[in-house]
Amino acid sequence: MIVRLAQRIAILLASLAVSSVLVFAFMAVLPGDPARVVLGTSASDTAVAQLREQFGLNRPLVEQYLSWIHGLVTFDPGNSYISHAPIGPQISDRLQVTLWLVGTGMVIACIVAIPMGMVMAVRHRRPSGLILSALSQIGVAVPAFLAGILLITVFAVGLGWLPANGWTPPVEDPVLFLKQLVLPALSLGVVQGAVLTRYVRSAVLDVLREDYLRTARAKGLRPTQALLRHGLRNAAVPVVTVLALQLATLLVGAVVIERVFVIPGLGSLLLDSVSNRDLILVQDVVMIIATAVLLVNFLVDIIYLLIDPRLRVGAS
Amino acid sequence: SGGTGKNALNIGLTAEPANFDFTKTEGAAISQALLYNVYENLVKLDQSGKIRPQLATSWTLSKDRETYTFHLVKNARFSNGAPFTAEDAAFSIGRVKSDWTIAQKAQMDVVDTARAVSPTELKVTLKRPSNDWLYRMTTRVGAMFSRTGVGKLATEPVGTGPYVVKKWNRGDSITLARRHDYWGRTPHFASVTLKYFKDPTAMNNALLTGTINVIGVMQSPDSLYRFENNPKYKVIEGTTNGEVVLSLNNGSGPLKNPKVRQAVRYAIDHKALMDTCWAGRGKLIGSMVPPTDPWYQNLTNEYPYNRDKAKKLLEESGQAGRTLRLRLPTLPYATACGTVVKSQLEQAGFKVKLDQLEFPAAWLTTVFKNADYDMSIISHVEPRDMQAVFGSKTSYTRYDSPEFRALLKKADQGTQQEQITSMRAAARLLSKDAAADWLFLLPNLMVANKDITGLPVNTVSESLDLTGLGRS
Amino acid sequence: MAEQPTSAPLAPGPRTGPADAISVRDVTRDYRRPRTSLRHPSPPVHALRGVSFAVPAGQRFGIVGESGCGKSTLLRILAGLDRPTSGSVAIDGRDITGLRERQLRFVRERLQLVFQDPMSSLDPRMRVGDIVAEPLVAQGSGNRRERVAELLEAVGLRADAADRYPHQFSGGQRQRISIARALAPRPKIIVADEPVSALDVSVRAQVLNLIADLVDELNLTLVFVSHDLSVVRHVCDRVAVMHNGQIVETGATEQVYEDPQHSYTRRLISAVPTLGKALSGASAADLNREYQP
Amino acid sequence: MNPAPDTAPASAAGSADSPDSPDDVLTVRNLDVAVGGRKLVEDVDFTIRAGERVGLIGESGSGKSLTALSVMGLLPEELRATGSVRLAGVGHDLVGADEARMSRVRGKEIAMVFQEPMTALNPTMKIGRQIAEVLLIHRTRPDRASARAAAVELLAQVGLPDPAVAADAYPHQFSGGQRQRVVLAIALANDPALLVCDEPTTALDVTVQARVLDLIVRGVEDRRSAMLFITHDLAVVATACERVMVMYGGRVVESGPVREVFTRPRHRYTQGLIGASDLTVVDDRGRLVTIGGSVPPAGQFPAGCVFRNRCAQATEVCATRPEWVATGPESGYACFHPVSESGAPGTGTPTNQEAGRG
Amino acid sequence: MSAPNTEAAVASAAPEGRRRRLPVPGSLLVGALIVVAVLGMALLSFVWTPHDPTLVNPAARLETPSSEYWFGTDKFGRDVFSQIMMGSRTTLFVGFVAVGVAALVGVPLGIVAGMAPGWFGELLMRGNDLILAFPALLLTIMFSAVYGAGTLVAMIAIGIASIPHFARLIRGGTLQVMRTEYVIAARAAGRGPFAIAVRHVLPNVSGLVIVQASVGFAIAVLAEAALSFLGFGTPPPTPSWGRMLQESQEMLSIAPRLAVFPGIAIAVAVLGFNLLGDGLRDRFDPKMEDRR
Ligand SMILES: Nc1ncnc2c1ncn2[C@@H]1O[C@H](COP(=O)(O)OP(=O)(O)OP(=O)(O)O)[C@@H](O)[C@H]1O
Ligand SMILES: Nc1ncnc2c1ncn2[C@@H]1O[C@H](COP(=O)(O)OP(=O)(O)OP(=O)(O)O)[C@@H](O)[C@H]1O
Ligand SMILES: [Mg+2]
Ligand SMILES: [Mg+2]
Repeated sequence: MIVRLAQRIAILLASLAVSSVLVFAFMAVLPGDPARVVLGTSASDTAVAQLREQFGLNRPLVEQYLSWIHGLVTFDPGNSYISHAPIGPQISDRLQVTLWLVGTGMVIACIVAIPMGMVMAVRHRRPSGLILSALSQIGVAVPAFLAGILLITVFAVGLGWLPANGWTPPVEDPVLFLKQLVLPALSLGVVQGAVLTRYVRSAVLDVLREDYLRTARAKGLRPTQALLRHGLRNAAVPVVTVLALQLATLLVGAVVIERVFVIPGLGSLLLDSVSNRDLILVQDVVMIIATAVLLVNFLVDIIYLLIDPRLRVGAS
Repeated sequence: SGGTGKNALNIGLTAEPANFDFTKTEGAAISQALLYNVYENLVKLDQSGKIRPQLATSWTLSKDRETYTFHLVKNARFSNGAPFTAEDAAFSIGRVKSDWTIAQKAQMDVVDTARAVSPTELKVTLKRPSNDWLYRMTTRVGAMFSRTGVGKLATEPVGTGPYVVKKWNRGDSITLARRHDYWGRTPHFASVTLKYFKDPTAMNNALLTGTINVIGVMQSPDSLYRFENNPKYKVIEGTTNGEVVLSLNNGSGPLKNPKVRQAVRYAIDHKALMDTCWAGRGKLIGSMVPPTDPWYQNLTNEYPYNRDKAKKLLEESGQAGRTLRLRLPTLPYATACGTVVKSQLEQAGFKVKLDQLEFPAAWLTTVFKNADYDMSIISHVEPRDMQAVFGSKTSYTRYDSPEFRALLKKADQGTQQEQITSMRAAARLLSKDAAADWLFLLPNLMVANKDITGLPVNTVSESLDLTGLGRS
Repeated sequence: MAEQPTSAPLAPGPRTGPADAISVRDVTRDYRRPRTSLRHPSPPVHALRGVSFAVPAGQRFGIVGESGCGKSTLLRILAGLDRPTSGSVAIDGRDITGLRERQLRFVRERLQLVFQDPMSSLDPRMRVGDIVAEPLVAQGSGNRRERVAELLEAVGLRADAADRYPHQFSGGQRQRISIARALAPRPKIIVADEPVSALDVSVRAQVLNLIADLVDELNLTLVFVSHDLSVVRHVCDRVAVMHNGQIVETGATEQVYEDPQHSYTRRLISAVPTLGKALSGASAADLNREYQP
Repeated sequence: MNPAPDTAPASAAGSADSPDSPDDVLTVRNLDVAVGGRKLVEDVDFTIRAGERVGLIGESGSGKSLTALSVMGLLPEELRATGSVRLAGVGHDLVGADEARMSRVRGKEIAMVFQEPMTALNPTMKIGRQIAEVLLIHRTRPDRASARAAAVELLAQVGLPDPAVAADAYPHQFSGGQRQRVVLAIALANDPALLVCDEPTTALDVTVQARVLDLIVRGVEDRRSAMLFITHDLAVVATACERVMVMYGGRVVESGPVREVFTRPRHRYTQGLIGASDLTVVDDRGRLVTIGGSVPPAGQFPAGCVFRNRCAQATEVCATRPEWVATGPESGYACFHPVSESGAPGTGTPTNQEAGRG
Repeated sequence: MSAPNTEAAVASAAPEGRRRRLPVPGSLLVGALIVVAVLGMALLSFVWTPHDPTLVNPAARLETPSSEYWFGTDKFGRDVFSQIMMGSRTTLFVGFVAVGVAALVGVPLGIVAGMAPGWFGELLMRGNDLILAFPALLLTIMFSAVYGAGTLVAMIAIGIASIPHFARLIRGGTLQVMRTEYVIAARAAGRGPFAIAVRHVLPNVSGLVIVQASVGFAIAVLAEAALSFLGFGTPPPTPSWGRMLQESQEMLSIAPRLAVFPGIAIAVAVLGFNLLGDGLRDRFDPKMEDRR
């Protein structure tokens, strides 16, 4: 187990290193000189040269890379070229927003998907299961932003129950925060939940046909008991994989929902900084996202180890 | 996250500033938020486009029309506590030449010296007479900075205006707070939040659900019906400085041929275009001059819609088979108009290839800087921008006419009457040469809760002036 | 059935005569396991520890042993599909250890395999004809259709079976297809890895008969692997008993069966249930007798 | 082609008319298993008494597992069983009983050992808990601690070395034979009245098979449990059981005491099986005795005698369904052309019928 | 007497034992029908649409559905039905590009990684996992920044982001195939690695590829819609369902049909591909055979 853990950590670190090089290299080939972007189209060449000097863009790439990494690991990525504001707090604010949104969305998705998927699997031949299955198929087919627009039209503009958009940090006004969170989290949750439902169903169906579930019933467990006691843990592996993938995708993917609900999340920050050519910010955001995704994958690996003892080679 | 209560106002806008430093950052977003609100000028434009005193109580112009003497207010203070003096004014004017990097800095080139005569008296000597200069003093290049407050312009603007920037939730909103120590008349709202929306529908929804009180810039005129028949809202419709220009590349490609450019102008049915892409809101002007400028004239009949003539001209030009690249910025009006322009041009026998360039970065580099395009659509929102867009052969239209430049020069240096005549002649020349096609003038479309007062009917300056707003 | 009087050569290695179809000399094979400790590398798994034997041409040679004793590893090495960690293997007198894939062609022509699982040893997406012809294609020989028909005929299937897919056949029929494929390149040696363990008793008899007939008719050398000594006894002349990666006993099958020398062999023999034993009163406990400490 | 109920074969146990004796643990009557309209198992009748070990043999696809699963009430959803399966001490019929009732019976009154030891255990649960669970479900042990102690005891009984350590290990840490013993421990935990074993040793090597067989037999003997033992290996069944039923095409074609059936088979199918499984008997050309052809897929067995398309003796009459011929209190067969009483196994009529090489 | 028996068993072409093929499952049929319909619509749009889908006609703005305009017209007076028809081309285009990129790279990668022994295969998979660190939208945004926004760029980005899913799945399949005895048999027959990859591995993982491709199609269609919504998708005036939906937003309360038609089109197409994928999975996965 410890060996496995050490392996995973080593892989995580190596992946982080490689992705940082990738990100840096990508930014280096991105057309557009940051200095020129900052100074505008009519800036003189001397002014540009001066600013390049100031940004340190004239140093060798390796040096630039190292100082960038240094900034990241010391949690002091410096200031943006464009807004001149410190990058650290910007990213952490946006990350918080996105994590709230995506986190709540995924919780809703799980609440929807896990029981639904199980019911669908257990009753996969009966009408109730087929109806749920059809519903989830339709849920999967709806673009998330369309769900968002529909929710706004009905619950905000139509009924006036909830705000149509906006974002308030929970510390400022918890009630407003919750009100504003409901609709976007719901649109994410329902759509992601529909996707997840399909995977839960499929995983549970797989498990239902496992011999050990028959053994469990032969012991005298009722089918649902057998599924709950013996099936869920085993069905969890594929479901956790999908959850992690969804989580990773949504760090940027939620931008569509952020756009519909005017929420300043990480994805929006990325889009804005790309369109502003705020390259250092883009680079940092991309790296943060890559790190988050790699961390999620790492955690998933650990969860696998916890779920499935077969993966812990050398346990005894 | 805007303020609430009677003393707070939330305004929905579209383009968020990248930072607060308009001395180094292009674009209209910063001045829209800060000018007249956080920064003040010696002189400002009123709603009708007249130049009015602001930090200067009065001013005189010498006989040779080269020296301005400004008398300044006594009790103005910057938000960093420093008093505003003529020294600051001279510093601010001098700084444009030395420190600014944006294109507009050229507008101060005409200044020879700016000198503080006394703490309340400023003398500015021009190199030559210029009608335009005083007008430019109402724009961002005329903004007054504190000598001790220019260290962090990008994040901490320091001005003499009635508001200070209280908070900036990047990507979301800017909150301005009323100053207690403002020298002039205190504005009504203690706190104004400018909320930025990328999506027009989201902005509409925000007003409908009470998140904002005002839609400052309505980007989806087709959805106005949601407010027009609703007693809770009022809709304000006026003019702006934003001429939606179908810019043509006069310097290279098929459109170097005047016949092709003329054919383009004949091929476009402006009325139909405005009806379809901007819900018929806006004004057909046919030139680069909005009605709020003194030299406005209706030139819409210069090239009346005539598809046959367009076809004929295109035929004659010998360029008929060539494809025109219509390279649009990713902006709602440009996308909408581009769709119509393409369809109309194709009906007149043109071949048009449309592509979108991300605005601002990609479009600015490709079209605006490198002029790598045949046609584009952009609204030139800067005031009095004929010179900027067509006045130099390096501008992205690549329009190169000595005659036009002479007219502009004459207008700048002559009397007021001469200015008006020359500007009219210049506008007519542009139109005749088909240097571009002017699709229509963007309307000033605002929607607000019924009780909000003081919203400007026409947008004449770069600033969204908050000082006159109130609640009935 | 040229029974060569080779004595049981345990060590120091078999006498290899020119007539030996297969000779294996002191072969070991270690597998690496994934690390389980940070400090120490995992101990290697010794799948084979110094295995030596020789099979004269035309002999039917059996290998018995329980699961995990290294039988499959040994066969893979014989077929040139895996390399021994040390030791050497010669096929028809030619050393194949350390040869490259391209140089192994003569092994492919001379030695073919039949596998245990009739389900997984046939590619479900290939037609039977293509499956049988695969060794021919690989070796670039022509006139395939006729040869395939001939082979199918030889294993008791109709020629039109060539156009069907494996799942359309029963387990026994599939094993016949597998045998037909092995015969395709006219090999002199057939190596069968538990070819009947997955079959019903009734089908087992059919397949064993088929193998015996073919070996006789074509004068093949047969290496036959099983965990069931009674099957080997029926098929083979000589047998080697494997245990823990080693050969613990070799000898003529009847002799080993009637008079096992090694305790493990005795255990193996006693564990095989037979009708005869059962009807004469052997209980389950009797089968397991050798296991009682 | 199905006979009317009154002409249905008498009980394979030969005691159709007598009331079930008090000693009977399992009584199966007229068991049918069908999918859609297709019958996979038909008219199966038998009884198992306390302490009796009964074998069920037949080739793959002959319906052995379905019979066992019907008894357990664990048939796949799409299959439907009809008929009657009664277990002594259980007030209701097991066929058609709901899950709640069945779950009280399973694991307590009847237990089952499955073929695949590799997959029959939950890979993510320690085996000690998997054994303790069956004790806790049926409240045989009051609490976790005592259930665990009992589990360790059971592991010791099935001969796992170091049972206390083994209880804390996961299934993948054991070999196939060891796992099969764990499964056996689970099955025996509550001293079931009936133990059903579906090919418990088919996946194992001969040596391991011997150990597991021994354990099973001793386990049921110690508990005086009844046992239904399924296999296709005649020698195994002869070793482990006292009585045997031969199944083919979803029907029981012959049954009787092991010695009787295996020394004097009456049904041609039984005769074929015995011949084919004996590796010591060869014909003059050194070839083993076989049954020609192969088992047809479910639903494609011929009408009448299910074996007739592989039977060398088949005649016109075999197109009608053969009657059950009782030859003793517990034995009988269903064949129009039975082997004569004196016929010895492996000799006589069945010959090598393999196509092409005959 | 004896021979016909065996032959009868062969001739009956009877699947052995439990491996029964179900009749075509419902989802497969429905999915295939929808996909064929979308395909047909796209093909038809090359030769015929009721109106020119890009023709702006101010005289016919916001017409309600009629015999002239089946689905009505939009604010530019363009025929909605014609746009839906032509939009199906975009939909298929994005699917083909995204799935094509993903499959063309992912399948060989998965096969090589599955066939290469030891550390090399492991390394390939680690590299492959690294792509997962860059989610589809992130790649799209980054690519658009370099190459400019456009459907092709966006879909290539989405394709690249889907490579790991293909590669992982195919590697899993390949490992399974490589463990089968028919691969050992092929090696013993003298087949080289390339022949084994092409003749044994590829056909046996093709089921996985097809299933994943149909799911990938659905994902690409949704992604295109989302990107069009953000302004990264198909540039106007080329019709795309996603952009139609986005353009319809401001008209939502006076002309909801403008959202309804493309919305339904997207949902139905996605549904079609998903159902097709599910159906194919049921057909290709022997484990799933008794499941509907
Ligand atoms: N690739 C491998 N890596 C590590 N260990 C292996 C590998 N292949 C085989 N082994 C080990 O080598 C030993 C011998 O394996 P082999 O497959 O030759 O046995 P076998 O006698 O054929 O068994 P079976 O009858 O189960 O096929 C076993 O302990 C097995 O676990
Ligand atoms: N769920 C099912 N649906 C349809 N047919 C089935 C199902 N399960 C089993 N069958 C068929 O029923 C017949 C009998 O199956 P059963 O599993 O009882 O055979 P068996 O005698 O146990 O064979 P084996 O020795 O292979 O285990 C087979 O032909 C099989 O194909
Ligand atoms: Mg083996
Ligand atoms: Mg079975």
